Formats: sequence, C-alpha cells, structure tokens
Amino acid sequence: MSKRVFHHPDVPADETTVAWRSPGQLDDSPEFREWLEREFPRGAAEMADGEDAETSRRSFLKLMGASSALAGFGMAACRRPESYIVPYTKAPEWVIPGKATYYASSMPRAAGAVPLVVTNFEGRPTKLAPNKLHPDADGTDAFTQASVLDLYSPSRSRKPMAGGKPASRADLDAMIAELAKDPGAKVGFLFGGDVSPTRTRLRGELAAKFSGAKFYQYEALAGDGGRAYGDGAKPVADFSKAERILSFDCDFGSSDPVGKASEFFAKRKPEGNGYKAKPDAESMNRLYMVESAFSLTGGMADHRLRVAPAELLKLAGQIARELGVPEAAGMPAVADDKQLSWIEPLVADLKAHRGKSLIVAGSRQPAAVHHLVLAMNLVLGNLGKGHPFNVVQTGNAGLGGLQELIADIHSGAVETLVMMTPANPVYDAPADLDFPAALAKLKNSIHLGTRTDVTAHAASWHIPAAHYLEGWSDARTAAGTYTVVQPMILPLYPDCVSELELLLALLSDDGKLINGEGAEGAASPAYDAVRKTFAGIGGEGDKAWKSLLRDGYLAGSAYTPIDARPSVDARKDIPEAVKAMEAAGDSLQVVFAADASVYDGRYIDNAWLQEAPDPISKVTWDNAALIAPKTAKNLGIYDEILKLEPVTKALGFIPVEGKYAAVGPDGEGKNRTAPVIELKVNGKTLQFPVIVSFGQAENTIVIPLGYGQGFNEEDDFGRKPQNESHVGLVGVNRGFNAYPLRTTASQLFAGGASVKLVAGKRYPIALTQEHSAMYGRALAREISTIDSHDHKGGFEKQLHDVAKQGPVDSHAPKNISLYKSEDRNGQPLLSDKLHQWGMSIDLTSCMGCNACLVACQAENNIPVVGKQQVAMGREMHWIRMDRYYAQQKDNNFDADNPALIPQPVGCVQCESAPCETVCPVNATVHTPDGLNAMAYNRCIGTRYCANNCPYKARRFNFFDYNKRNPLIKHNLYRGPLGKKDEGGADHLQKNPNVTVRMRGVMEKCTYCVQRLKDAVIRQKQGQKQEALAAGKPSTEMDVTTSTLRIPVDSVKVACQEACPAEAISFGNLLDKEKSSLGRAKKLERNYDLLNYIGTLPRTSYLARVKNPNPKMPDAKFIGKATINIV
Amino acid sequence: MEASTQTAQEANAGVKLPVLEREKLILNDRSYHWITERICGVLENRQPLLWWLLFVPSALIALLGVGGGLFHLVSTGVGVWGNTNRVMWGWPIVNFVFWIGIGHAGTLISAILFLTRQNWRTSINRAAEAMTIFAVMCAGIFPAFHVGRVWFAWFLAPIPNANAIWQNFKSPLLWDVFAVSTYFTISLIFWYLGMVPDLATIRDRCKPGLRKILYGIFALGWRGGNRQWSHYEMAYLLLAALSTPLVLSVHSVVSFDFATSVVPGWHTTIFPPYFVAGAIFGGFAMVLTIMIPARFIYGLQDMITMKHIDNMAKIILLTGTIVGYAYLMELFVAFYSGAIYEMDAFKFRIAGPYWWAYAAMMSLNVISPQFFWFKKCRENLWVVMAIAMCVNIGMWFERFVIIVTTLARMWLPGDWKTYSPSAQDQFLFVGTIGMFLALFLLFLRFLPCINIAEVKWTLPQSDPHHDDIEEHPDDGAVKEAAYQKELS
Amino acid sequence: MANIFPRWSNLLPLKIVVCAGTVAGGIALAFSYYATPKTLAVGYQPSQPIPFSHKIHVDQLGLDCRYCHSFVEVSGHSNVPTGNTCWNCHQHVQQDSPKLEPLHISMNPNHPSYDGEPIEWVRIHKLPDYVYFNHSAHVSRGISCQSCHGDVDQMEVVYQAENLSMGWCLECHRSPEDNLRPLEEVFNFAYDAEDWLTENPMEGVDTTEELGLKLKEQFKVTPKESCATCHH
Amino acid sequence: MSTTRKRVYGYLAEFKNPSQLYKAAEKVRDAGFKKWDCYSPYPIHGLDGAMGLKRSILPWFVFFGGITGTATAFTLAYTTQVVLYPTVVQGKPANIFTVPAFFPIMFELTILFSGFTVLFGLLALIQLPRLNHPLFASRQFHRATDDGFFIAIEARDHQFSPEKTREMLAEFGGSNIELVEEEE
Repeated sequence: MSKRVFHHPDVPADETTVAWRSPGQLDDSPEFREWLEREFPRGAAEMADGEDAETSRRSFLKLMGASSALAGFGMAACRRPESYIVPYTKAPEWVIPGKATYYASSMPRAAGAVPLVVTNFEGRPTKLAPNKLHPDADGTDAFTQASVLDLYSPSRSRKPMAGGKPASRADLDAMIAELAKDPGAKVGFLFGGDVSPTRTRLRGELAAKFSGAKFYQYEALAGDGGRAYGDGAKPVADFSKAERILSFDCDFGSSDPVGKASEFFAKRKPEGNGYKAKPDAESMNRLYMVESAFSLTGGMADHRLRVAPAELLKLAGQIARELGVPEAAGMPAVADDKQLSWIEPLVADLKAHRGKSLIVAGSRQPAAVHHLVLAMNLVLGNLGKGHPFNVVQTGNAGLGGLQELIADIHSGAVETLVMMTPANPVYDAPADLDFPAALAKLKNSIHLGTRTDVTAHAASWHIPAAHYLEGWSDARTAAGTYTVVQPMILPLYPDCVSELELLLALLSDDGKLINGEGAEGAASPAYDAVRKTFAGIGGEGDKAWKSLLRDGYLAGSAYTPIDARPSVDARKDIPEAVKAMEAAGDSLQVVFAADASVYDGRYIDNAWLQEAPDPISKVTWDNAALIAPKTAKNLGIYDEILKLEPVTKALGFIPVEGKYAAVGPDGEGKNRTAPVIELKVNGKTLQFPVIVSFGQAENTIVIPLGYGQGFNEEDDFGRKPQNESHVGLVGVNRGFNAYPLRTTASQLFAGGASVKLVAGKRYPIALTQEHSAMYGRALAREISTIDSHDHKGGFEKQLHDVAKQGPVDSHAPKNISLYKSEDRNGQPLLSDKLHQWGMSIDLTSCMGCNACLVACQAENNIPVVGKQQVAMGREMHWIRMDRYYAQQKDNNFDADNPALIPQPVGCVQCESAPCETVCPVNATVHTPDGLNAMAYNRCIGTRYCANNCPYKARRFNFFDYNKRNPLIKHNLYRGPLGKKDEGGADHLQKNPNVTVRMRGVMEKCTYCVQRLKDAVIRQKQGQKQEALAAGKPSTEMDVTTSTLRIPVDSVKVACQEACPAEAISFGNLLDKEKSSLGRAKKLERNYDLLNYIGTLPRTSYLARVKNPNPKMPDAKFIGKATINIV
Repeated sequence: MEASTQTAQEANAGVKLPVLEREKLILNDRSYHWITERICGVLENRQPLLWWLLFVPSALIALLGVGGGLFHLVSTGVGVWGNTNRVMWGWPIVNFVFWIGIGHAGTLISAILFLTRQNWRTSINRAAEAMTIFAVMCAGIFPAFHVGRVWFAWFLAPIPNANAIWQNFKSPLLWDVFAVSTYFTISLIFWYLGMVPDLATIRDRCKPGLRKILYGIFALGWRGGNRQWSHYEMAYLLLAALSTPLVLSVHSVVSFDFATSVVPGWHTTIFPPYFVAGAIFGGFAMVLTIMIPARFIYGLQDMITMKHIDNMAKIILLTGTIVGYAYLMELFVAFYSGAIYEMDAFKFRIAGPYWWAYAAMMSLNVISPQFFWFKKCRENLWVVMAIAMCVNIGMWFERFVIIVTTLARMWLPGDWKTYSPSAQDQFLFVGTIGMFLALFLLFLRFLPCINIAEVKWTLPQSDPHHDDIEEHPDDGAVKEAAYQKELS
Repeated sequence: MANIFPRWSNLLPLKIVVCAGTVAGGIALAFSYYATPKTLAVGYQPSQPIPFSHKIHVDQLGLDCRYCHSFVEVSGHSNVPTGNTCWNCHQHVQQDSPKLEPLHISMNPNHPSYDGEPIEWVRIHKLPDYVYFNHSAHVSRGISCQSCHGDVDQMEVVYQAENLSMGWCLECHRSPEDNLRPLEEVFNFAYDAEDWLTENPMEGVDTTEELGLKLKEQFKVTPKESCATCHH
Repeated sequence: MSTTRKRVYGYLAEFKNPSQLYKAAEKVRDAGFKKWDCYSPYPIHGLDGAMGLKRSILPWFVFFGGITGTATAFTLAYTTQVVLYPTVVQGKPANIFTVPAFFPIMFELTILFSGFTVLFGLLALIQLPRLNHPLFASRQFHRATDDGFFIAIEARDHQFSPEKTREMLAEFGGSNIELVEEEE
C-alpha cells in the first residue's frame, strides 16, 4: 500500500505562554465535566487510602489522567512491579499532563480581597501567587499562602450537622426548601466583613423576598472605629503620594491593610522599586509609629513611640490639637516632656508636607481616634482624590452589628439566623453579649462554615462551606477593584456549599440547594449570579466576561472617594473615649491582638500557619501573654521569666553575664517553659503563659486571640478534654483562649487588669529563635540617612561603609583562594554561560512577615513537624526568619525601645560551599549555573554538610515527617507502628515537581530549581517553535546565547513571588544591570552575610536604611541596629 | 634504675667487670614453664566468680543497649536521638571519637614501644591490642548507624555502579571511612599474628578434643622452628613499622573531620597532634583501668609489675600535659585571632551553657594527671586507678565540649539552641560500654591475655650468651673494662 | 602424642581459599552482569490490553509520533493517547475487530458493556519517582524518540530498548553529538545520518560524527551532568 | 615400636637451654646440614646466624605491596574525581591540583595493602597453615612451645645417616634423641 504521511501541525510558537482558563470549559463543555467527574470520585477514593497518600510526590498522578499507579507487586512481570498508564478517555481542553495551568482568582477577606494566580496540576490547585497584573496586587501574606492548605485540611467540615449531630443531606435540603418557601420568615443574615458585589446584590433580592429579612455583619476583631467614616465607608490610603506617614497603631504593612502597601515599601527603598534610581534620601518616605506593642510595620518605623493603649488617644489628641483640629480642643494635654519633645518636630514635619502626608489609625482603635485621624488629614489637606487619604463607600452599608442582632433576637425580630461569617461568634463574641443564650432562643439557626467549630455545634444546622477555590464569587480589593473569585476545582467533598449557593437556594422558589454543579453538570447557580452581577458592573457579553476571567479583575472599577467630613458623633465619641481613658488611668492594660498564625481563631487548624513562628515573639503552635521587661519587674514576675542577660557562674564560681551566660531560668530548646500568670480583667480570671516582649509599652499585656478551642487528654497544661470535635489534630490543645475576657465595651483594649503569678506552674513553649541580639556580629545591617555627628558620617559615607560594618568585616583581608576553580581543560567550573542565578534580600523593605516562609513551604513540599519537634530545634522551614533586637545602651530617650530588624536566611548558595566538600557521597554538589544542588536520593544523611554550613540553612528529616503524623503525641517515636496521616488530602497539595523527602535525608533551599529548569526548558522549546515558524531548516537556525537565555526577570522563585514588600530580587547575574537583581548587586548597601569566611554566597543582603527626622529627640539612635548591639 | 657492681661472671677469675644490670621485668626469677602455666592458667582454670559477676550483666547491657537501641534507631529514625537541626552531631559522634581514641593505646604500645625496644611492653601489649580491637568495634557502631539511611551506607564504598556515580574523595568523612577500616584491619592482623605462637602453646597443652582442634586451627600448625621465627620476627617488625604511622594518621584523620571545617572552634591546625596526644592519653588510661583489676584477679603481679604501671603513669602525665597545652594554645590563638566568632566559640566553652563540661574536661584531663609527678601517687594503685578513671571521663567530656558546645552556638545567634541527649542516646552509649567489657572478658576467658613467647624472651636466661660471656665478649662489658683500666 | 589433624588437612586451607575465591569472583561477576538495568530492564515487553502495533500505525500508515503523543513537545510528560484519539479513527476503521473490544467498552456508548472507564495501558518505560526527565527538553533540541525508545516503528509489541540507567543517561549527556539530529528529523524513524548528509550537504561536514558536532555547535547544546539536572 | 614400616622424618634432640641449643646449632650448621631446624618457645636472639639463615625477604614483598596500595588509591581517586565524573565541590579544582585532597586515602591504602602483604607473605614464607606435621607425633615436641629447646634434622638431608647423625646430636649435647616417623 502506498504510504501516506499525516503531518501533525506544530504547536504555535506562542505556545510557551501560560494557559488561562477559557470560559468554553465553564459553560459546561462535556470534557470539562468529564475530567472533574473522573477526578473526584478517584480523588475521594485516594483520600480514604492513607497509604498511597504519602507514597510519592507523584501519587497525585494516581488520581489524574496520565498516571502511573503502582499495582500489585510483581503481578505479571517477575522483574518489576507492573504499573499502568491511565489516560483520559476524553481529553479536557488546556489540560496537558505534566504541565501546570494558571488561573486568576482571588481570596476574599475582610480587609479586601487578595488577587491571586492559582497554579493547578491536572486540576488540583497547589500553589497561590499574587496576580501581578492586578492594579492592587500587593503580594500575598502568610494567611493567603497557607489558605490553599485549608482546601485539603483533614479536619475540614464535610457533612451537614443538625444540633451538633451528623445529619443527612436530604433533611438539610428539606429544611432549606421550607425556609425558602416561607417569605414571611423573620430571617437574619450574619455576614463577614468581606465585600462581595454579588452578595450585596442578592441582599437586595433577599430583602425583597423575605419581608422580615435583616442583615448583620460580624468580624471578631473589627472594632467600631469604622463608624467614624460613616456607614459602610472606610478609609483608603494611597502610599505612593504619602511622603510622611503617621500611624496610630495601624499595621498597614501586614495585618491591617488600608491600601496598596507595596507603594509604601517602594518608597522605603532609597533607589525605588527595581533599584533604577540613584540612592536618594529625599525620595524615601518617613514613618512615625505610635503603638503599644511591636507590629511588623512598627518594626520598620523611622520613629516609634510606645504608649499604653489608653495613652494613645491622649497622644492623638495632643498632635491633633497642635495641628489645629477643632474636635481635639477639649482633650487632656500630654504631660510627659519626652513625648512632647517627640510630638513637636513630628507636627512640624507633617505641616511641612501638607497634602503629601498621611495619618492612619488601626482598625482596632476606637472611633474617637479615627475621628481625629480624619480631622487631621482634613486639616493637612491630605483628603480627597489625588491625595494620600481617601474615604470610600464599600457598599457594605445597612448592616447591623452583633449587638443589634442580639437585641433583635431577644425582641423576636429575628427567629431564624443564617450565619455566614468566617468568624465563630459562639466562641469569639464579647462575653457580656452572651451569644450562646441568644442562639438558643432562635427557632432555627443555620451555620455555614469550613470548620466544625463551636458555633457549628451550637447552631441547629451546620452546612459545610466550600473553600473559596471551590466556588464562584466576586469580591473587591481594599481599594475596591472588582475581582473575580473563580473555582479551580469542584468541592472536594460533595456536600460543601458556597455562601452564594446558599443565598441563591433561599432565593429560589423551590429552595433547591444546588452546590458544586447543577443538574446534568450545569454550572453552579453561583456562576450565573456572578455573571449577572458583573454584567451590571463590567458590561454584558462574553468579551468583557472572558477578559475578567483572564485578568481576574475589572479595570478601573476601584471605589470612588466620597466627600468625608468628621461626623457629628465625633463630639459624642471623643469625650466618651476620654472618659474611658481616664478610667483606665495608668492601671495595667490588656491588648487583645490578632494572632499572626490563627488570626481570630479561624486558622487554628492550619498546620503551616501554626508552625510558622510568630514574626515578633517567635512562638509556634501556641499563644502567650506578652509583657515588657520593666513591667514584668514591677509586677515582680520578671525573675521567673527570661532574663535579658541571665547570670551564671562559670567553673562554678566566676559570675558571667550576657550572651556567655548559661541558659536562662526558663530553659532553652526543648527545655523551655514559660511561667503562668493569672490575669484578672473585667471581673474574669484566666491563666496564660507569659513571655517577655521587647519594645512593648509599659503597663501593657498583649494577648493574641484565637487559641484554646479544643482539648484532648494529651494537653500539655493538663486541661480536661473538651470540644475535641471542634478542632482537628492541628488545632487541638493549642494555646489559651482569651475571648472570655472581652466585653462589648472592651473588645480590643481593657484597663484595670491585675496579674498574679501562679506559683510552680509552667507551660512548655516552642520558640524557633531563642536569642534576639546580634551580639556584636554585623549580620543584619542598618544605616540612617542623616549624619548624627558621631563618626558614622552622612548618608553617602554610611552607604559606602556598609560592607565594612562589624568587628570582623571592617578589617578582614580579601579572601584569595590558593586554587583556581577549573576543570582539567582549564575551563571554569561554573561553566554555564546562559544563566548564573543569584538573589538579593532588601532589609529596607523586609519587615519579617512569614509570607516567604510559608510560600516556600507550599512550593517545596516542606512537612510540618509539630510543637515538640520545633521546640527541640527540628523545624523544617527552608527559610529561617531571624528577628533581632538592637538595644542601645546610650539611648537616653527610651532605652527600652530597641530597634527591630528581621533577616530571612535560607541557603545562600555559596559559590565556595563548605557543605559540598564534606559530603562523602557527592549528594550535594554545585551546578554549572551556580546552584548548590541537593540530590535527596543520593543523600545517606551523615549531616556533616549541615554542621559545616555557616548559615545553618540545612534541614534534616529526623523522622518520616511526611509519612507518620507528627501531630499525635509520641507518634514519631513509634516508628513503623506510628499512625499515618489518614483521612487527609494534603498530599493533593504537593508540588509534583519536587521530591517528597523521606526520613534520613538532608534538604534545603535550591532557589526553586524546579521553576528555573521549567523556565529554561520553555525557552528552548520557544527556540524551536520560532525557528520552525520562520520556515528555515533547523541546521541554519541561529541559536545564540541571547536566544537561549531566558528573558530578564522572567522567572520568579516562590519566596520572591509571595513577598508583599518586593524585598527579594532574584534573577540571572549574567543579565547584569538589565535585571533588578543585577542593579541590586551593584548597590553600595549590598553585602554578603559572613563575608569573611569566603563562602562567596549568591544570596546577598541590602542593608536597611532608616530615614529619621534629624529634629526628633531620638534621631541619633535610629538606623544603628548593627552598631549599637547588645 | 640503680647500678650494681654485682656482675654476671663473678665465678670466673679475671678482671672485675662492673656491668649495668637491667631492672627485672619479670620478678622472682620465674621459669619458662611457670610463665606458661600462669598465663595459660587464666583461660584453662575455672573462671573466678568475679568473672561471671562482671560478664553476665555487661553482656546483657550490651544486648539491650546496642541490640535494642540500634533496632529502635533503624526502624524509627535518627530522631530518636537528641540531635537537632542545630546540633547535627550529638552524643553519637562524641562517643565515636571517645572510643576511637581509646582504641589507640593498644596498637601504639605494640608498635611504637616495640620499635623503641621497650621490652616492658611485652606484658601488656596483648591486652592493650585486644582493647584496641574492641574499642574500634564500639566506635564503628556510631558513625555507621548515625547516618540517616544506614541501608544506603554502601554508597560510601567505591563500587562501580549503573548510576556511574562515585564518592567525594575530598570529604574528610570518606577519609575517615578508609582510615578507621584500615586501622581495624591492621590492628586485627597485628593482634592475631602476635598470638599465633601462644595459640600453639595452648594447643599443645590441652587434651584432645574440640578445644584442641579449635586452638589447633587458629595456631595454623605453628611449630616454633627458627626458620619460622626468623620470618615471623621480620613480619612483626614490619607490622609495627606500618602501624606506627597508621595509629598517628587515624586520629589525625578523625580530627580532620573537625579541623577541615569552617566551624569556629573546629577550624584549627592544632587538632591533629592534639587529638593524637589525647588518644594516647585516654588509651593508656583505659589500659590501666582494665589491667589493674585483671592483674589482681588472675595474679599476674609478677608479669605486670609496678614498673609497667609506673611507666604508663608517666606516659599519661606526659600526654596529659601535652593535651593541656593544646587546650591553652587553642584559647590563645582564638583570642589572638581577633575574630569575634572564634573568640566567642571559646568563651562559650568556658562560660556558656555547657561550662560544666569544659570545667570537667579541664580538671579531669589537665589537673588530675599532674598527681603523677609524685612517685607516691604512681605507686599507690588506688590513686592510679582513680586518676585513670578521671581521664576516661575527662576525655569523653573533651569530645562533648568540642562537638556539642560548638554546634549549639555557631555563627548566627538567631539559630542558637542548646541540645540535650535523649534516653536512647544514653542507652546506646551504656550499651557499648557493656559490649566492650563483655568482649574483653571473653578475651580473658579464651585467649592468652599476655604474650607468652615475648615474656619468655625478656627473661635474662633467654639470652643464648647468658652463661658464657667470654666466648662471646659482651661489647658493653669490654668497653667498661677498658674504662676501668684507664681509671686505675 | 599424635597428630590431631590428619595428613590431608594440610592442603585443606589452600583448597578452601581457592574455592571461596572462585565462588566469590563468580558471584561478583554474575551480580555485575545480571543485577543491572541492562539485563533487568531492557527487553521488558508486557502484553497490552489492546495489542496496539506501532509497526502498522507508524511504519505502514506513517502516523507521526505526535499524532498520539501530542504533548511531547510542550510537556515534560509524553502523554499516552486519550481514548478519543483512538476513537477518532476507530469508530470508522476496523470497528468490529475483536482486538478493539476494550476501546469500545471505554468509548462506545452503544456497546453493551460500555463503562467510560479509561484503558489501562501497561507502563513500559518507568523512571524512579525522584528522576525528572523532560521529553520536550530533548525532542526540541534534536534528540529523537528513537535514541531512547529504540525502533518503535518496527515494534509489533513495544518493549524497552535501552536500559535507562543513570550511567546510560550520562553517556549521552557527555557526548550528545552521537544522538543529535536536525530538528526536522527528530520524529523520523527512517532517519539515517549518511543519507541525510548526501541529500543536504553542508560545507565542512563529511562524516556523521562531524554532523553531530556541527549540530551541537549550531544548537548550542551543552547538556549538564550535575545532580539538579534530573533530581530535585 | 610397631613393626609396620614407616617413612622416617628425622631425629629430634632436646637441649637443656638456649645457649646449648645455640652452640649445637652452630655445629650442625658447620657440619653442613641443610634440612634441619631449631625449635624454641620464643625467638632466640642470634640463632639465625648460628643456623646460617639469610635475612628474610619479606620486606621486599611488602615494599611492592605498599606501592600497589598507593597506586591503587591514586588511580581510584584521580579517575573517579577528575576523569570519570568530576563534580563541582566547594569550587575546588577538578584537575591535578586537587590531588592533595587524596593523600589521606592514598596513605591509608598503602598501609592496608602492605599489611595484607605482610600477613599473606609471611604465611607463604613459613608455609603455614600446615596443621599436620610429623613432629607433632613426637612424645616430647609439645614442650617446644613451653620450655623445650629442640633440634630436628630431617632424613631428607643428604648428609643424614641413621647412626652418625644420632651420635652427632648426642655429642653436641642433645638428650632424649628420638627418631620421628611420619604417620600414614
């Protein structure tokens, strides 16, 4: 027969670009359903089977189309187990086995949605990254990064409950239908603080349908400050226009956003983002911070004043008065001279920058402070369009608060309550409101939530909620840009319902609850609802819609500023607040703070967040009361807790102080315990472990909220088992619950507290960092822009001397190696002419949040190890977030207000790596492109490399952390008898391109080598496509270095991608100044950590630049963290 | 040594030749047969009750500690030990260096003292060599099992493989593998060769039966013909010559594990000599700790005389002082360097969280041996025994200081964390002690604990010219005579 | 007194040594020959649910590799055709061939025992989990399928042609020129360097070796030998 | 003595002390015997000369054994590290300049190989193990490993004569002279 040749068309040249979800799939193309269907039954089966769950990083492929599932050993072939390849029957569009697909979505949050790009492997979301196309893209914080784990959380709620008991879906549907069919129902809806246009629209429809419908909003940590701006209104800051910033306890850089913070960080860098400009102190903004305890933003402040919460109002009043704010007229004056001397130049500075300055207040501050802030901005002319400070209407108007709700319940105005808030009112509502009682009074209460928390048990109905990656919705960012929330995957568990789906069910006539997908795989009703909303905002038609799905946002849809004036009730609020303040007087005050790991308690079951150390206190897996050293002394509990400089006797009799002293009385590592205090406030008494926290205001105790939600018999503190079913293995026995201390009046601050030491009682605390001082080693370096007339000189001089800071580097001679790093043909060993990878970390904008740390964990399949292992010092995070305090002895302004300077340390990829030479089996060697590679499968675990690593960047798998569940007490020590991580689905989150390490091997950062390889290979593919597209024979196509080299800054590593402060630049050193990395490396403030050992690290640091106001009393102590070292 | 004019050939008339008389190594003019009887008696007679009282418990401890400990370790993971991501090497490596150090005295006594013709060694070298072998066995356990994936330990051997990948010959750890295994092999050969004639002796003494057959096999059919002896002596000399540099190299290589690293407090050129001295120091202490009791239990006082103990005490004094010097020199260099990391490393040793370890090391290793300056102390077996024990403990603490203290406080304070061993750590260590004792007791039970042939050789009457000086004029005697003439 | 050992025992040690030596040597040799991928993996030829013949489809019908393995150029993973790839043709061609029964069960709704479940092909070329081999990286740089998979076009039933051991990979990474081809020829199983050269002569290139070197130079192929190239 | 005819091994004579043995040995040597040996519980100083033995050639074996060791180590290290699969380790050169790093292993293997040569060289030279030997059949020979000093002259020596040799030994001071026969 004659030979016929079918030519398969070459994939188009632009195929290398990433694929975005096309709506074709959503409008229910059969293929799309096909693979979701195929995927999830198998997925469920997979999850049931704990064994496979860990077998390999590719085990997920077992669920997937093109997979290799290992079947019965040696069945057919005696030589090796037979394994199968199971292709799709019908290929879904865009899904290429082995290739990731990226979709735009966003995470709805009270502070404003976080725009995201979600990485999917064969339909499983595995990694979140900020959507940099988005105008409000700000990087992602630890919460966002970790939220992908919630999707697969083993303790996630999967089945409906009635009265705390498992209930059938049928009964649930019946109940919903009944409710939907009763338009007269007195139903109340309790929402979270996030803004969803579709929900807002549906609210209207609900109000129309249910005559008795009422709507409320509740976030445990919101506070009532918002009132100051009017109902549903909130302030939005534009940091790009703010040259002077005064923040009253507002952690806008991290936990308390008021606008695009990356603009703020950009203006922290003397060279601006990307280091394009010459270093210029003028271009920097200046941050004044007034706060009670260190916040991450506070750590960056140029001038920081620590005041007890009650005093803060007085201070605000003083400043306002000096700025000429009428509302502040009647307020008490500040008496303290030091504070006055601090305020005077500050006010001058603000006045000098009318219209270019910004004053913000923390969301937890009382309305009074916000009134003043608004007024001050008004006086300074910072208000209005094109100015740093704006007030906007979010549309969350007409929503009652928790008080109103409870009042309505008692009055009978609400008989049925639908709770959709991510908060947990039964647990976190102010004690005096007695929410449980109100709940009991209701005819029917429906709770929609991802966790079976106490509210879920208390409510008459609990509906498992869909994760935001599982359902359709929309949201608005802090600045108000319309942002789509699109599902990556059908609900992992069939009964999970999204908020919109529930509302829509109630709106529908038959009240049929449709979740996931409709009949015959019709898209979820939520999809149509969102489309409808969008049609109203972004216009009809597929084109707009498609571009929304592609980009993830609607351009130019930000809030429009409203004309805001201090409202009338300022006159009422301020005096009240002053009264409250005077009541508190100088008594011991308590700050109820959001926790960096569990926020208000909602993330208690997220293992990544629990293990991530608190950025300030470095506590993992628990919360503890924080107290300033002096206050501790005054309260007479100081000797019980960590001494700043414990004293011991060397050789038994020579007294030693400071760093050389032996371990303090509270122990170190696995022996560390914290004493327990009894805290009495608002007439309630509770016990908390207490640790010292530096730079905290005197007379202040800070207690992070959200812990202590459930206990079993393994509790370290011997609490009796209760509410065990409310939490999973991660959240059980975690920390101490402070919510019972809160009352409506004192939701976030409480005065008149008293503290008593509980004798003989101690609680084990796991810290990742035991020592907070640099001890004279110039590790994290800092300079200031002013000449404070000591020998340090001006900005230029200080910049120039960065590399020479510290006792060793100042006079260490240059390292010159005896050896030439060459092979036997005289070629250099780092031979790659295309790529030489490098990184720089800018301490000027790094504030020490854990975003990079968690992002790294998500990207590189890093296991959690549990509290006890962390305490021993076996945490696995590839990035260690060191946080140093620099206390200045000669600081006569406020010696107890040390500088805080963070320093993330991962593997710095030394060109001359000490770890490599000592490995006997060549398991860690250098790649030609300058990576310090780690071959897990070759490693036998001598751990010599880790000993010899000066940066201690290597982590060892002491146990099968991935296989044996580290969260069950002693489980790891049971070896093969230990329980496995069953029922969970977290193996679905694993990155298929990174090996899951077994016990006994070393691991560490490799600059996300999997991403680098992918980028380089894609570049090569592109080459071929272009050449063939050009129609030239390949033998004539010209491949040059420049064509094979990946485009400048085109590859991002996980930590860099996540960083909200753009502190990390990564790239190809051979791009020279073309890349921001190349420019960063050229800067004078670029230095190598531990330079004098001569390891030639590829990761370098940029010294932190502080921009103090020379006129400030503390100016000359600023920017010297490395110099004035304790 | 006191000189005497009492000469060998008083009987013969002629010029009176004063001859220096050697101090006797074997007391009370024992006969060849007495020596044979006595030494073989140790393993032929029924063991004293004490033997059983020692053997049974130590064997049990070994079984539980080493057997059980390793089982738990391998089945569960290195995590059962106290090691952390800061202190990656904890007790296991401390114990390794400790044991390998002890393993040095044996070969050293046999080799170096043999080359330097120190005949007094003959009474103790056998036991010392046995000690070496057992100590190295104990030592080997730790590095072998402290690796994370012991089932892949064969990656350390340069075997051609389908992966075409090899070892890293630049790694001190690989040097270690070669050094320790070589050292073990050579010591074994040395020990066995030295034992062959004695095995023959035992073979020829015991009645037909299994014992005779076994000893017969291991005696290789030794006949004691001079044609064998001449080659045999040459072989022994060669082995001694080979072992001497070997024994020095082994601990130097072990010290390279630390010295070639960049770790402050480890990165010092003084390490090799300092480790070797330490090893000899600790080794001799262990020999004393074991031989003094054995000497009493088996009544070997005439062969292991006070002279032996005195000599060993002197060596301990010398090496102890060298070690002390090394400690001080380390400190001096650290502070002289002006590098803060270096200085701190040592300040932490002196006054840091583990100051007690440093204090113990200093007092036990440097101070306690100084008592040996006094003859009284060297002669009082209780004192000797006590000091020997001190040194054993002190040397363990030395390794603890070097490894744990240093790693717990390295470069970045943000990373500092102290370390404490787990129960399994201690379990295994005790286990190896049990194993060491058990093996040594078995050795006493089944093998000649003193080198019979060599001891006989050191007897004065063993000299073929012992009784006829004039036929073969003694060179020394003649010179002496000439000298006397000139005087008179 | 008599000898405890008989005369013959004098030669015994020697005999033992000789025997032990031979045995040990033999084992070593056997091991190094049999216990290697070369013997263990090569020639692995399981029977497939459908006796798909590459010979027919590629050699006789002239199908391009990428007709079925469609993503080999863009993905690290060379996909096995989905059910509907086969079905496209076979719903018309050879419908009632009994060999295609499994395909019908998986794809043909009218088939009595239709279940829509995918066909489970038996995996032949399997690398360990910790090895990351990227097909696209190789085929788009001039390494042919043939180099690793052998003459698949001639295979009635596919078998493993090469041992796929790390050593084997390294051979090519050290001297890629032996396997490089013009990109157009990557999927051409009939490719023969000699003929290709005669058809399109290049100046300065006479032998196939020179061609390989020329291509290496042309494409700037610099394969890496470092661990991270395949393990991360 | 049994009537069965046995092959004679030779005469075994005892001497009362090392010097006796020494003198006797000198005489036997001068008498020109070749196939004979002195037996003693320990190596007797100078007896080699007295017997006219040459210095052992074992050192030569060992020398070459050692050289082999060094060479092996060097080839192993150099080929694997520089030729076969050079890896980039702490930026250290992968050429001849990296050899210093191999010295420790070269040294160790030298010693190891030498040690083995000593062991096996010795066994070869003294023809051990040989578990069976006519002398073991002697009544008194067992004392050779305890406190006996013997000379045995083999019948294979061409100077050997049943009577003369016996007398000679007696005259040299040998006692309990015994005719040692080979067993079946």
